Parts: sequence; C-alpha cells; structure tokens
Amino acid sequence: MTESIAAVPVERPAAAHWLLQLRRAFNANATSWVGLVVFLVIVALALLAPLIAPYDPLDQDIISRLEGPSAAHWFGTDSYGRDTLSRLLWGARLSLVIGSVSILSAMLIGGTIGIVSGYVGGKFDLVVMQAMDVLLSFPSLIMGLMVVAMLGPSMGNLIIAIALTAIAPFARIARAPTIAVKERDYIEACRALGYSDLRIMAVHILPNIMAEILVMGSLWLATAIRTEASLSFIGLGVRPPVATWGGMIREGFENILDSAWLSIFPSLAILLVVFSLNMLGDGLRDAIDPKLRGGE
Amino acid sequence: MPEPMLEVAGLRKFFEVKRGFPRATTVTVRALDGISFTVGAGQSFGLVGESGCGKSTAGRAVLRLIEPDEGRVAFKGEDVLAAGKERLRALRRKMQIVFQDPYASLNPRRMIGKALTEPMRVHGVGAPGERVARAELLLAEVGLPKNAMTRYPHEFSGGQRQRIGIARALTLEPELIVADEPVSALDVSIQSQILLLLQGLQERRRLSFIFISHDLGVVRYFCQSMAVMYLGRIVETGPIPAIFKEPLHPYTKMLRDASPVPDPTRKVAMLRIEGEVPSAVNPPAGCHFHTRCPHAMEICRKAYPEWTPLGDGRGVACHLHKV
Amino acid sequence: MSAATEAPLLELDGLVTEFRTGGAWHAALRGVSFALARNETLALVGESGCGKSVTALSIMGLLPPANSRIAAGRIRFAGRDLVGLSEEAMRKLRGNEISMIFQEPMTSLNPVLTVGFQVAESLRYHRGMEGQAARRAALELLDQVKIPAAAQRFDDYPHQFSGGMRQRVMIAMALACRPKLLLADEPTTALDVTIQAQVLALLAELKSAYGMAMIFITHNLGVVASIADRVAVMYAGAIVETAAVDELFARPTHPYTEALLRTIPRVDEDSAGLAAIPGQVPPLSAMPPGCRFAPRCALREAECEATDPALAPLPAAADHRVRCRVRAPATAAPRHA
Amino acid sequence: MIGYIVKRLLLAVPTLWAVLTIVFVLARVLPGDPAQTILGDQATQEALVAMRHRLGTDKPIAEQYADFLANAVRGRWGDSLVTGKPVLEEVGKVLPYSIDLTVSAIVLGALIGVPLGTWSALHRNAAFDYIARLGSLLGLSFPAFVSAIMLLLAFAIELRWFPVIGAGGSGPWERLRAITLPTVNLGIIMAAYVTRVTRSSMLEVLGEDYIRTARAKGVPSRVILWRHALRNALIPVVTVVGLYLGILIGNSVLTEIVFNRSGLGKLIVSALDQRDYTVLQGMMVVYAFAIVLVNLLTDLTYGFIDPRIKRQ
Repeated sequence: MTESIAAVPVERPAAAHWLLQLRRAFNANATSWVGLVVFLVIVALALLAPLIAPYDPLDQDIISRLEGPSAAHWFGTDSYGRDTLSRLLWGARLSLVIGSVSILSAMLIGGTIGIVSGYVGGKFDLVVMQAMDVLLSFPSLIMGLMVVAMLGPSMGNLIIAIALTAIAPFARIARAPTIAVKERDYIEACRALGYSDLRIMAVHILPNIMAEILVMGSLWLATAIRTEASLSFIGLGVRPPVATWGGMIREGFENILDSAWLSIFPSLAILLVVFSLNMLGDGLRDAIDPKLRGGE
Repeated sequence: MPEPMLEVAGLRKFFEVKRGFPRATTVTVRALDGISFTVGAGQSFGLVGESGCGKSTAGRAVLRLIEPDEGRVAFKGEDVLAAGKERLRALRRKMQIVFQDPYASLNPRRMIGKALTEPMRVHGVGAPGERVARAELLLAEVGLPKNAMTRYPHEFSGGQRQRIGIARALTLEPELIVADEPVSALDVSIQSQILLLLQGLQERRRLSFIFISHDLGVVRYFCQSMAVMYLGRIVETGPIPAIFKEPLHPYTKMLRDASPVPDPTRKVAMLRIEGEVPSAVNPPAGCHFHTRCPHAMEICRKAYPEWTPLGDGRGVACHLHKV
Repeated sequence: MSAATEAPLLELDGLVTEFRTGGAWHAALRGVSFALARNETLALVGESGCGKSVTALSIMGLLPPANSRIAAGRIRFAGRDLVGLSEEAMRKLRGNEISMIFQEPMTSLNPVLTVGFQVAESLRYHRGMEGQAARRAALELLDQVKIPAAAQRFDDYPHQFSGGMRQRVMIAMALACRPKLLLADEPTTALDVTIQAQVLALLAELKSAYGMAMIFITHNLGVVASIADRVAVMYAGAIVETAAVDELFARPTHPYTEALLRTIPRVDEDSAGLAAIPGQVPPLSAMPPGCRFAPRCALREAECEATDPALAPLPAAADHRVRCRVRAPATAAPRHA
Repeated sequence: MIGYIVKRLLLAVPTLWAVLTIVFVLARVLPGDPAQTILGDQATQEALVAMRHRLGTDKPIAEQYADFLANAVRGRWGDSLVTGKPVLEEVGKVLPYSIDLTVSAIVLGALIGVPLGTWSALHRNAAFDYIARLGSLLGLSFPAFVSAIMLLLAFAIELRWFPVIGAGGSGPWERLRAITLPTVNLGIIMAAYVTRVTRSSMLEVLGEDYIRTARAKGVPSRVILWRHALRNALIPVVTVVGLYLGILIGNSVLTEIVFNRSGLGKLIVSALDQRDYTVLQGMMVVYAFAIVLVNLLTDLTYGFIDPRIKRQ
C-alpha cells in the first residue's frame, strides 16, 4: 500500500484504559468530585481518630452524663458520660472497615461468578443465576439479620453477613456487561485467534467492565455502611461498649424524649458518609453508562 | 480448478429459540440446512444472500466459532470439525476472520500494538522484539503508520479500524480468511480503499477468501466464484462471469436485477411481487422460494428441488433446471 | 411540464446549520441552496457526515435545540420562510404539508402502540378525524402501501412486522395527510435489495399518484440513478455538484463525483479498474480552508487549498452546476468565507 | 393467561424449595436448643427429652428435613416456642399491618417519583433537574431508621401531629394517623428510587427514533409525552419497583421498630431475641414467598405494558 496516513484524527474522546475512563468520568461530573472529597475527609478523620479524638471513646464519666453540646464536649455525652464526638470518630473506623472489606469480598466473589457465568452461558449460566435468584429472594436486611443471629455479632461475622447480601447483586452487576461485551466481534476475534477462555475473560472482558464494577462498588459501599448501621441499630452490631454509629443511635433513641442530640449526631454522620458515596458513584455511573452517553 | 483449500459438505446448524408470552414455544431456526461448497487455493469465494439467509452463520460454522450440528469441513484435507483442542488451536492460525463492524471488532481498552502482538505471544511466535517489528510491518502493509502501535481504537476512523482488523487477522500468517461483510459498514469512498487493500493482500500472500456479502457488485468485483443462499440453503453456485451472465435460479436473477446500478438508463427492476418475506424459522414447504418466485409451478410447492450439478463448477437447486 | 416556470415548492437559500461540540459552534451546512419544483424528486447524495440528513432535519425543524441552530439562510416552503417559525406553526406543517421517513424502520415505530393507531394519528391531529372515520382512512392508507391483509393487521404491533413492512407503515403514516413534500432519509438503506426494489417502486408510484415533491437522501448512487429527477452531490456540508440525473451520470464533473462513481463495483459489468479516494472526510471541527475536497483531490492546485470556490454553472449546461475552480474555471471567482 | 400464571408458579417451586432448605439449615445451626429455650434453664433432663420428642428435634436430621418440607407445604409451620400459638396465626395477626404499610408506601413512592422523574427529565440540566437529582440522591442515602427518627422527632415529638407509638386504636382515623408517618418514611425513600429510574429511562426514551417520528408527524408535545414516551419509560420503572421490594421489606423492619408499630418486622426482631426458631422459619418462608409473588406480578405487568412480550 503506497498510501500513507499521516494524521490520525480523533473522532470522539473515549477513554482507553479503565483508569482513564474513571478519571474522565470524574471530570465530566462535579458531584463525583464533591462526593470523593467529602468521603476522603471522612476516611482521613477515621484514620486519625486515635490522634484527634478528644477523649477515649470508652471512658465513662458518671458526673457529666447526658450533657448537651458544650465547649468540652462538642457533640455532648451519652448516658455513661462518654464523649459523643470521640465515639463518632472511632465508630467511623468500624463502619468503614466493615463496609469496605465486605464489599471488596463481595465484588471479588460475586464479580467472578458473574463474569464466568455470563461468559460460559447456556445451562451453566441458567443454574448459577437461579442460585443467585434464591439468594436475592431473601430481603438483604433479613438475610443479614439471620446470618448475624446465627454466627453471633462480631466484626468478622458482620463482614460475612453483609458480604453475603452483596454477592448476588455483584454477580448480576458483572454478568450483564459481560454478556453485552461477549457479543461484540472482538471477543469472537479472540476466539478465532485461539485465545484461552481464561485469557479472554481476564484480559479482554474484565478491563471493559472494570469501571462499571468499581462504580457500582462505591454505591454498594454506601449500602453496606447503611446495612451495618441498621444491624447495629437493631442490636446485632459489634457488641457494646465498642462505639458503632448504629449502636449510638440505638442508645440515643432510648433517650429520645430528653436527649435528642444523642441520636442526631450519629444519624448525620451516617447520612454524610452514605450521601458522599452516593454522590461519588452516581455521578460516575451517569458518565460511564453507555445508554446515556451514546455507544462505545 | 485449483486444488481445494476448503471443502464444506452438508453443513447444518439449527438454533432453538424460545418465543412468546404468556406461553413460550420453542421454535427451530434452520440457519444452515445442509450447505456444501468448495474454496480453491488462492481463490475468493463469495457467499451471497439477504439478511437471515445464514451466510454469516456459515462463515462462523466453518471456523467453529459456532459449532455446527452436522456436516464436514475439511481444511487442506484435515477434518476441522473433528479436531481436538490442540489441533483446533493450530488450525486457527491458518483460518482467520475479518468482521463487518469496525467499531465492534477492536477491544476499546487495548492498544493497537498489544492487539497485534498478542496473537503471536499466545501462539509462541517469535521473540518479543520480533513481534513488535512484525506488527509494525503489518501496519505498514495495511497502510497505517508505525505510531498507530501506541494508540487506542477510538483514535481511528472506521476505515482505519477496518485496516487494523485486517492486520490482526494476518498476524498468524493465515491461508484462509473469512471476510464477513468487510466493507458493508463503510462509506463508499472507504469501501473501495478496503477492497483494493484486500485484493493486494490476496495477490501478494496467495490468500483464500470466503467473502460474505449482500452486495452483488462487491462480490462480482472481488470473487472468482460464488454461492447464493436463501433461507439456510445454497440455491445456486458457480463461477462469477457465468452466474452474472446467465443466472439460472430465479432468486439469483431477482437479486441481480434488484441491485441498483449507477446508470439512469438501467433503473432497478421494480418488483411487482409483494408480501412478507418468509424467515428461516418456518420456511415454506417445497422450494423455500416458491412464495416469491415468478415461475413457481405446482411441484415447487411440494418438493424441495434436488441439487443439479451442471458442469464447469455450476450447480442449481431449481425445478426449472432439472437434468 | 410547466413545473419549470412555476414558483418552486421549496427553496433553500444559503442555509447554514451549526452544531455545538466541545463548546464551539461548527457549521454542518455551509450555505446550502437549491430549489425544488412540485412533483420533482431531488436526490441528496453523499457520504456520512456530508450534511444530507442535517438538511432534511433543518427543513423539518427537528434539529435538537440544545446543541444545534440555523445560523443563516432561508427555507422558503410554499411561499413561507420556515426559519424562525414558531414550534406550533411548524408542528402544524409537519406530517401535514411536509412529511419525513427515516432510515431505521425497526426503531422508528413506537413499540407499545398499534400500527393502525400510529397511522391514524396524523389524521387525528391535522384533520381532526376520530374513531371510525380515522380508522377507515388509516386502513385505506395501509392498503395503498400494499400491506397484505391490512384489516387484520391494523391492530398489530410493530414488532410483528418485518423491516420492509414497517417501512411501508412509515410511508403510510407520512402520506396520511397528502403532504406536498416528502423527505425520505435513506429509507431503503436498512433493507435487503429485493425489498429495497419494492419500496423504491412503491415510493415512485405513490409520488406520482399524490403529486408530491420528494427529497430522497441516500449514499447509494445506484438508488439515485433509479429514483431521482435531479441530483445534488454533497461533500463536507455543501453541494459540490448538481444536475439533472441523466446529465450528472453522463458527465460527472466535480472531481469528487467523478471519483465516487469510479469507486463503485458494478453489478452489471466487470469493473476493471476500481479507484479509491485517498484519505477520509475531514471532521466538522477540522475543516481545511479553501476547497474542502482539495486534500483528497487528484486535480488539486495550490490555489484550491486557499480559496473556497462557489457553485457555478457549466458553460455548456446552465442547469449543471459545479463547485470547483479547476473544472468550472470560468466562473470561479475568488470568494473568501 | 391463567395457564401462564400456573406455569410461572410452578417455575417458582424450585426457588421455594431452595429457600425452605436454606431456612431449615439456618434454623438447625442457630445456636441454642429449642427445647431448652422453651423450658428455661431449670428444666430437668427428662422434661428436655420429652420436649425434644414433642418438637421432633430428636429424630434423625433427614427425617426432620422431610417432615419440615411436608409441613411447610401444608401450612403447618408449628407453634411458636414462646407463645405456644401456631406460627401461621402469629404471622397472620401482624401480616395485614405490614401489607397496609408496604402497599401505601409503594403507592406514595410511585405517585411522587414518576411525575418528579418525568419533570426532571424534561428539564434536563435545568435548576429543577439538579435539585431533583440531588434531593433524590439524598433521599436514598437515608438509612430508614435515621429518617424515621427524624420524622418522629419533628412531627410526633415536637409538633405532636401524630402519635409517638403504635399502629393506633380501632377507628379508621386513628389508624390513618398511625400509618401516616411510617408511610411517609418508606414512601419518600422509595420515591427517591423511582424518581431516578423514571428520569434516566425517560431521557433514554425521549432520544428514541420513534419519538422523532411522532414529532415528524406533528403530534403535539403533550401527547408525545403521555402517550408515546411515558408508557415506554415505565417499563424499567416496574423492574425497579419489583427489585425494590427487598429493600422495602428491610426498611419496614426498621420503620416498625422506630414507630413501635406491629408488623412482620417487629415480629422477626422479637423472634430473633427470643430464639423462637419456628416463627423465624415461618417468616423466612413468608418473605421468600412475597418476593416470588412480586416477581410474578412484575412479569405480568410487563406483559400489559409491553406488547412485544404479550404476543408473538
């Protein structure tokens, strides 16, 4: 061929690597930035809790119990006279650890199930998805409730319980785009070139659905933190006296008629974390969703 | 006739599809209903027909991208359908595919250089340095600059992507390429660029092609012989000049006369035959084409016409042409 | 025919339509002008991105308002300028005096409404027809576009029809109010050739029966030869050549038209030398100065890359106009955009 | 249609069987001996053996499993270990409260969410759209017990418009007053979901070719919205309402606790507290059944909205 093509015109800015795809999604959406910054601030506060918490979260002070917000106790004290702010900071660590570990495991397990099931297809897919449907036919909070009740309330068990509720959703989240990608010609080209199934799934399908899974991960992290708080509120969280947000709200709720702030501050904390994660994930999802963007 | 590169005999593929609400019924799509053809070495064989006739399924069944139910595919005498995993991998180096849609045929998250060296890596061809050099040579061969290696697919136009797709198919030095409507998605001026490119490659590399297309003009230009498919079966086959000069099957003639020609003195035959086109789900009894055939006879409604070889590589399945 | 002496039904004058991409406005149409007589079929032909669909959507007033605008020019239809007409006034024209059919029959019909209902709808909003009267009229239309057993299929949904049949439904819908002008945007591109031939026949037949003018948009020069009275070849947002259909195919004069005709492998004869046009259509945001085709043109001269020529009549045939300073040099007065 | 429903219900049998099996396994691994739970710590060995015999927990596990399945199918879910009343009766007593609450929450959620989402889509990127998007995002960020506590604080404790606890007295007015805050709590969270789905689905539909066709026909934009767009846009909304039921059930547990309203949620929490495993079993089956039923309803709704599914 004598003809040479000197300039390669760029048709449409589409991100190539999934990391670039995510970065571009961020730039397309101011709310994701706000969400990310707020979330990172919360993470930093949680990490620094041992340094910045004004009091030990477990220190009881019978003299100053159920005090309202003051200069000494910005967010007041609970019925044992413990400092609410310190308990909030320490509680954040717990919520974030339980949420992220459980969602990462669910992402790994559910994602793998979804990719393999979608890629293999046929009867295998049918059976696997039927099994996922069985898991999904338990309302997630109820399932968490049962599992924690069965295993006993500890941090590890909470992680297991929450991960279990998220595996089936992640299997579905990963399966749908896998099936869409599988239909594309370049996967057929891979097969025609004699690539192994494992290579096709890991090298050719995964990078194409990675951004989508991570974005859904941030939204599910929000759900996981909410679920952990809900379980603690019901009384199935990490056992007292450890500070958990849900548990703090539960204690506050018992004194709601006279000390409303006790439940209000942890409530706002949960709301802030969940809202920031939702802002982060939702904006990214809009930017990544091919339906709203118009094709690859 | 040169020695055959590929022989296909009695290839069959039925799909089961569930349809309907509230009560789903299973219907059988007779995508390939026993087709046979031969591709000579260094030849281009056109597979022609309208949407749903099974031509793409045929191309994929030959490569076992779709497993056929029945039939025989022999590549240089070797049985493709009987090949085990390892043999099949070896055969894949010899038989490749080029796709219609240049926007779907490249992995958007994979750099062109990776896409071109990966097949060699998987098949253990050459040292890493050599692979890059060979990929660059391939790019030059399809008319793209070296710097394309470090770019991603979205940085290229449709025509350029099609060139990359062709380069990828060439990485393993195949002898047969299934080209599935390789120019249909392209603009007219780009179409001819790609056709010329393929033609040059064929001459230089002595490639054989199964060229799948709905465009008779393109097939006439590119191929030496062709088969016309209708609802999962081949209705006519033969050398290009003979078929275009005198199509024997009424469907071939209809296709030819309906294809528009850039000449106002030869307007397309305005077909008077109306009505729904039958589908491969439920092909009409007898000759599948009888519902639209201007020459339909009583027998056409009852019996599917037998395949009639006519010499010179021609053959037809039509009651009008019984020997 | 007295069509030539009558006032044209549609007249585009220097139409400039712009799209906004990346914060800047880019012209998708750069001064498109043509006139269309009653009963005439004009084929707009060109490759993707040349502006042929944008022309039709500009006439219909169906451009997406968020990122497009008509920046200059006039669209005179039956004595009225459509540019700047209110949305309500345009709505009363659409489907009534000007109709349009689209390329994708599979997605152009509403999947949750019956075919009969969708055909009757134009009658309802433009003719005030309701109930049985609308049903009867719509049924008659479905008969006219030769839908077999139309009465039984009236209450069927689009997914129960094949592509060709859906395109017939689209045609019935477009013709319901006997429009004066039909815009057909690649109406046969998605169809198989034998179905394409049927639909082309139907369009030609209905056009003369209804006495409409038609703008037929296509990239297929073969289809143009079959259906058009007159042809306008578009490239990069402008008409580069226009002539009567016989004249254009007999004497293609613009280097683009000429090259395009030589890129088509023909069904009816052996194509000895297929030619390729090198390079590709430039994107909207990076149009070359001067003649837009110059970078790909075999006849390119230095001056071509500096000056954008105007559409000028050939000395031999006044009705054959070409935008090329090499091929139509006599009138190639320099004009800077 | 009836044939289809029967077939769909038959298809749900394997799901229900799997659910029952999981429930059985869970109940057996739950810590604590049911006999001990019933008789208390001071029970004699003889009494325990007798009780185990009565409960059937002394039989081989396979036999227990078979009994369990057979009884579950016949609606004999045993007696509550705490109250001694049949589980079916215990569940039946509170079920109407939960159904009342769930249905009214769904209705409220759809009534707010669909118009809000549609309006938001029509004014894409306008101020209203941003507010609606951010507002709905905030709405679905609320853990149901947090929003419930805030509603309780504001409207029951501060303003005293509504009772602080309970499902109310006997009169319809009292019942309405008692259900209002829980409904608002669940309905608003649901409305947030519905708004978002309606918006994105509406945006997608408005970009479809057939909407352009309708405009090209000269159909007034009001008619395009209601007749051409909305019905298509509602198809994904139905899916979300179906999927949302799982979340709704969880949220209603939390809501019932905060408002101290009787219902399945309160029942399951107290059953967990007291290790009343027969009640737990029964409730798991009820929940699973509800979800299977709603999936069926969702599918049937598709059939009515989308003719592509209805006929072939």
